[in-house]
Amino acid sequence: MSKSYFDETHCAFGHPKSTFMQWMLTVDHKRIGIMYAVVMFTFFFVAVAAALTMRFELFAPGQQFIDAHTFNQAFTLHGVIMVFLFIIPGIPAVFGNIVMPLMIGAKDVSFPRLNWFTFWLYIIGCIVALSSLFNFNIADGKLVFNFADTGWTFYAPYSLNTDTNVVTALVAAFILGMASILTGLNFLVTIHRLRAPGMDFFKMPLFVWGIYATAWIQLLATPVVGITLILALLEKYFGIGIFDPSKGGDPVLFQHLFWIYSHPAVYLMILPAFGIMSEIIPAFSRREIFGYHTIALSSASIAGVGYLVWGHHLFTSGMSDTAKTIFSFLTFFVAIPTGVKFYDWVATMYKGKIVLATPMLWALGTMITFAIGGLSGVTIAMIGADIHLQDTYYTIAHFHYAMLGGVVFLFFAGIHYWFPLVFGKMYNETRAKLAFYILFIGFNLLWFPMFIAGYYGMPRRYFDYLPEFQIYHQISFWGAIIFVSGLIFMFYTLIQGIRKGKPCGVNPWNATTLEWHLPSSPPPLENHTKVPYVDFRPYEYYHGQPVVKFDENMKRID
Amino acid sequence: MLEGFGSRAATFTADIDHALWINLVLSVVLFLSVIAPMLYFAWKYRESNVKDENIENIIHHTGLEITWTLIPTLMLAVFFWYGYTTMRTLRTMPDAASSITVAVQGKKWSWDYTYAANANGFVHKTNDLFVPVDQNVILEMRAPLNDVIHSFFVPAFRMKEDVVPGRLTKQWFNSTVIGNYDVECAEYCGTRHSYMLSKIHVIDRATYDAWFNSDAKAPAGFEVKMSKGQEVFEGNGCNGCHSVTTDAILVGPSLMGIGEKKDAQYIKDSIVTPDKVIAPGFSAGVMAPFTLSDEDMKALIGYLKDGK
Amino acid sequence: MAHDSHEYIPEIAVDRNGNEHVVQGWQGDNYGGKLGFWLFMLTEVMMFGAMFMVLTYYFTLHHADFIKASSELDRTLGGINTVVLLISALTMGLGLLKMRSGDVKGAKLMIWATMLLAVIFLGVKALEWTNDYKEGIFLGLQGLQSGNEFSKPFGEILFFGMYFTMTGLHGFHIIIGIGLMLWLLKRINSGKVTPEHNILHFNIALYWDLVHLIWVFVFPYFYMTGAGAIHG
Amino acid sequence: MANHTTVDYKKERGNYYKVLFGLLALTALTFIQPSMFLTHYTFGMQMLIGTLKAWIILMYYMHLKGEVLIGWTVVFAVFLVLFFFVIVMIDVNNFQFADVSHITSPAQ
Ligand code: HEA
Ligand code: HEA
Ligand code: HEC
Ligand code: CUA
Ligand SMILES: [Cu+2]
Repeated sequence: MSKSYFDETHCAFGHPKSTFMQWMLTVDHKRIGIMYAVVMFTFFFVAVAAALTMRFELFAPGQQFIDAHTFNQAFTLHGVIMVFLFIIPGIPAVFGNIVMPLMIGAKDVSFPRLNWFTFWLYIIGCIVALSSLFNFNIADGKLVFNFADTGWTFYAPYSLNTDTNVVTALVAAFILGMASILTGLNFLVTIHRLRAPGMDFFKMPLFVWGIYATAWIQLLATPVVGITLILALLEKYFGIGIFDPSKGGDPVLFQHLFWIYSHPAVYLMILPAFGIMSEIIPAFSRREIFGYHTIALSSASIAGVGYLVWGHHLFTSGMSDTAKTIFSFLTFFVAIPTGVKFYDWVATMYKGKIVLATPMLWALGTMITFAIGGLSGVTIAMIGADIHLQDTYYTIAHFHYAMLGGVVFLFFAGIHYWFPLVFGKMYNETRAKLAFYILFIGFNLLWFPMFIAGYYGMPRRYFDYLPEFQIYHQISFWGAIIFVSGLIFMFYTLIQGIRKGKPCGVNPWNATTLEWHLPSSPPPLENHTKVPYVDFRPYEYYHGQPVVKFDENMKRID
Repeated sequence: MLEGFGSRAATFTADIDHALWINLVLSVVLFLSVIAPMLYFAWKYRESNVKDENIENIIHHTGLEITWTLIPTLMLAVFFWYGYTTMRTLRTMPDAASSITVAVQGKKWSWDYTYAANANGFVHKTNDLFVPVDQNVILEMRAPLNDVIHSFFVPAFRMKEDVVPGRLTKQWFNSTVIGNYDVECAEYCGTRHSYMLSKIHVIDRATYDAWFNSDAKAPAGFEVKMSKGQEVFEGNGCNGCHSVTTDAILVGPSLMGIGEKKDAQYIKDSIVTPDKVIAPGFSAGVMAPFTLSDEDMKALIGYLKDGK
Repeated sequence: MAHDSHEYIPEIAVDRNGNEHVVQGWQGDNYGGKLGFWLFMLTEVMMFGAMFMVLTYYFTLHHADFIKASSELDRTLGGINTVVLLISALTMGLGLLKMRSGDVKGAKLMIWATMLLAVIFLGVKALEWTNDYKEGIFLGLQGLQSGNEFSKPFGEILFFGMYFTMTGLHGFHIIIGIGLMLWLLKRINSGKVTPEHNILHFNIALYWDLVHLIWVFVFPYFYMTGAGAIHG
Repeated sequence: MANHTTVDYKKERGNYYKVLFGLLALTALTFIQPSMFLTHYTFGMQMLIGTLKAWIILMYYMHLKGEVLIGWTVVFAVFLVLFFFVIVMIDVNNFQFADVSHITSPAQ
């Protein structure tokens, strides 16, 4: 291949000699993806720590070891980090970056330097978020913990009244939102422009479909929350009045604006995760996926309908009953395409050859947990039921089943699936499977009791609770302990895999999609040696073996 | 379980439980329709059980696809219908003429209730809600303009609605079972959100009428001996932020022994214009100014000074 | 985008029948650059769309107040600004035409003209806000505060709250536009933007049209809604 | 529409002036409408004229004419905003207890 800009320096600018600077300035999509993973993972543990703090505090009624105000800051910190720093960038930023271009046979994303910029914008957002943790008191030179105590939803007027660092948190969320928009923009253009010749939309792997649908949400929903945060800041500093009831402002309007983004955001989290599921199920059933078109189009319709249902978070907010009815009605329409996906996945297993490797275990486990999460979502989409369950632990259980049991579990599935691709090595499968079982048991023990507690009337964001609810909190507590142990074990196994894992070749799973047809593993700088011509479906198997094969110049040889 | 949770205390409680029950049964069916075949296939087609030649690449089956789109859709229609009808029941206010209407105020961090004037023109103000059994009750809920959103949640009745500054929101109920029911604040409202509790006491008609037409503080059987000062203190929700009996800091400083440290004028100023002098370690703007009648103020200061 | 010194040579993919297909690389993908910029502009549409939604929310609640408040705005100055922006969109467009037809010098002239008009727009805006301030209409002044003797009705407070927010943010976009044009001139001078490689110029022209487009709705919504009120 | 092909400046310029003229005419219409016609529907008329202007700008100044992909993305975004509008307007038009809420009837 001829020399290109990319060979000389794959950095945003300059020709740095040191490896460190080469990483910091890199525009290579794979490296950027890995850096996202490292940063997210670090924050993620901060949020886990906050979660554990809450579980310890809630072990018994009354105050244990932190006070109410700190508790409120803890769940805000937990929610903000989990949502804005971890799960929203999450799968798109990590796997969207690392594997999406590989899957479509591209050399990089459309705007590599924008990608670099976006990553650093994300870092700036993280730093601003961190800076909102503390107040520096000049008088006595002390750092005071003063993180926002509003909950991740920042509802006005509370967020405008509290004297914690809400402003910095809002700015951080805004910057992170910008990063998310730019990621989506970059991916949209990449998917439209850089697909290998011959690969039309219905020859793309389903993960790419997931990323594509997600990118539209990132692009078109995030600006709404951006402007909402700006309006909140203007309200706070200039008193424009629109959220201030004493000037005629309506606090419910804030909730509309917030959820116009934040509801689509939950599909932004789950769609790429579903994409991972759609990759893993056929690969480990050793057969072609059932209903490719319906899965692809259901991603698009979940994204589309998902824009129109935000009001199900406002069923008890004082919103009009007419609007409640419309929103409830529309909400159910999201469940239908999701159901179609689930049935398609199960049908894919029919008459296949099910290899229960670690990624497949995670995928099947997630089918169970996300089905519970999704079906409980359907429960609270019933208005009458939600009037009772809104803002109780039932909701908390619902969304942890969906986000942790759906998105994060599939993230883990993806980590185990693409681990050999990224590192060229394999982790210890026995241990990884053990970690799965520990996590799966811990998870259900941690969250299932909350459905019951919620039904019995345990409100969320409660520092203290009536003694009737103690038993549920205690079961949860032990679940959390098991869960976090499993988590540590899993990461230990993975890190051992990076350090000491056995080399495993380029396609250890016998998978079909293009990212498994690289010349080497870890993948070289400019990905495939040559761009292949794609006139085949993404999951073609024959008698359990991938149909499509390439030689070292990416010429078909089957 | 909270007191009275299982007694289906309000007229609509059973409807909502019924809706949830239907939802649960159908959800289990839907859950199994996915998970049962999944587990079965994972076992039946396990690696060691399948020869490569026997793998079949079935990628399409119109009949099945229509089935698993239509049947769940029908079930969802059922869910919607039950959600919608229960919502109508909860949200259709009964005829005001045949109901008791109580004004509810939710503020950081207490609930208070104001009744319509009785025959003598006396207006009851309470911190617990007393209502007669088998009676439609309408709650007209407000929050002060400079306050935040709260939510009036009665788990035993399965009802909840936010209390929004600047808006008026309403709820209604009709309890058929005598008892005491917990009220919780379900919308996050700050530090003492989890202590923003109250009770609904459903009592028999005669006791209620006797109380309502009197100027007694509470119906027979619910009297609490309280000095006038303590009443003012708790009636205004001061106890939401200040403890007088312990040195705990709730939101504001503990007021235990404040009488020895400060004079009456200071205390009065701290109540009428709290932001004038800020107690060290606290910030302005948290405590809102209170306007009290002279008589109440005197009683309150007396209470803070010597606990009576 | 790529340094121009490393010209990108497109790859060729060969299918099974030996036919050759040109591969689209990320380098020098003009259409991709344009698509990307359009997508970016859609985010602006969503932002202003959300603000218009807020505005309409309160318009519905306070119809009469909004019309009254609107009739208090200075329609002449607003109208002048509308025409100024209109002409600036023309100069911007002509600039791009000149660039594409090879007349770099003419293009630069047109960009300067556009910038001049942008500054005039801001000047008029500043004048207008000053007048508002003198009449007691400004964020933070008593009229837009609640609970005092000068307080305006809710509808007017909210109208003006959004008026300053939206025209302010629009003005902010104008300022950014000026910055972008300065940068563009620099790129033209250093030969990075040429009649052949004009995607930057093209996108900035698009941006300017978008800023104009937003004004096309901001103007009638705020200034003209109450126009009939005077004539009955 | 590839934008690196050279263009005939003189020819294209004519179009730009035509568009400018149309926009100016519509602006004039904006000003006379409130006192001339359909005066009871000023707001609606103004928005209609605005939409017309926006259409012209999009099609000619922003070269959307003939752009299939970009055109559809724009349509999609605009529809989305319109959907938000419709739903939120349904809500606010059914504002509950408006006659006794402070923000809608301040006397309360
Ligand atoms: C990844 C995140 C995620 C996902 C995917 C979902 C998915 C869904 N959510 Fe959830 N939700 C959240 C995250 C998520 N949610 C969060 C974070 C909150 C709370 C935020 C806060 O207040 O802090 C929330 C809150 C929330 C509420 C408001 C609760 C309240 O505050 O009172 C509602 C109400 O309707 C709801 C509904 C739904 C529905 C109907 C789905 C559907 O998309 C689910 C579809 C899935 C299935 C149906 C299961 C799988 C399908 C089958 C097994 C096939 C057969 C079944 C059928 C066809 C029915 N969610
Ligand atoms: C992604 C979202 C996410 C995740 C994973 C979690 C995980 C956990 N959460 Fe959750 N939680 C929220 C999002 C999430 N939470 C939100 C939005 C709220 C609402 C906040 C509010 O009210 O404002 C909430 C609220 C909330 C509450 C309720 C507080 C209250 O209302 O009083 C509690 C209580 O126990 C809790 C506990 C936990 C626990 C014990 C975990 C544990 O399971 C944590 C263990 C951690 C993991 C399982 C994650 C593992 C993932 C990785 C290690 C990533 C690796 C990354 C890379 C390799 C890149 N959370
Ligand atoms: C929203 C919470 C809140 C409520 C309700 C509240 N206070 Fe306070 N109060 C505070 C805070 C915070 C301070 C400390 C800041 C200050 O001095 O203003 C304070 C300070 C005080 C002080 C001064 C204490 C000192 O040591 O200087 C007194 C006295 C007091 N409050 C009395 C009352 C009374 C009486 C009521 C009820 C009528 C009341 N407060 C209601 C939060 C509250
Ligand atoms: Cu009041 Cu929570
Ligand atoms: Cu939602």
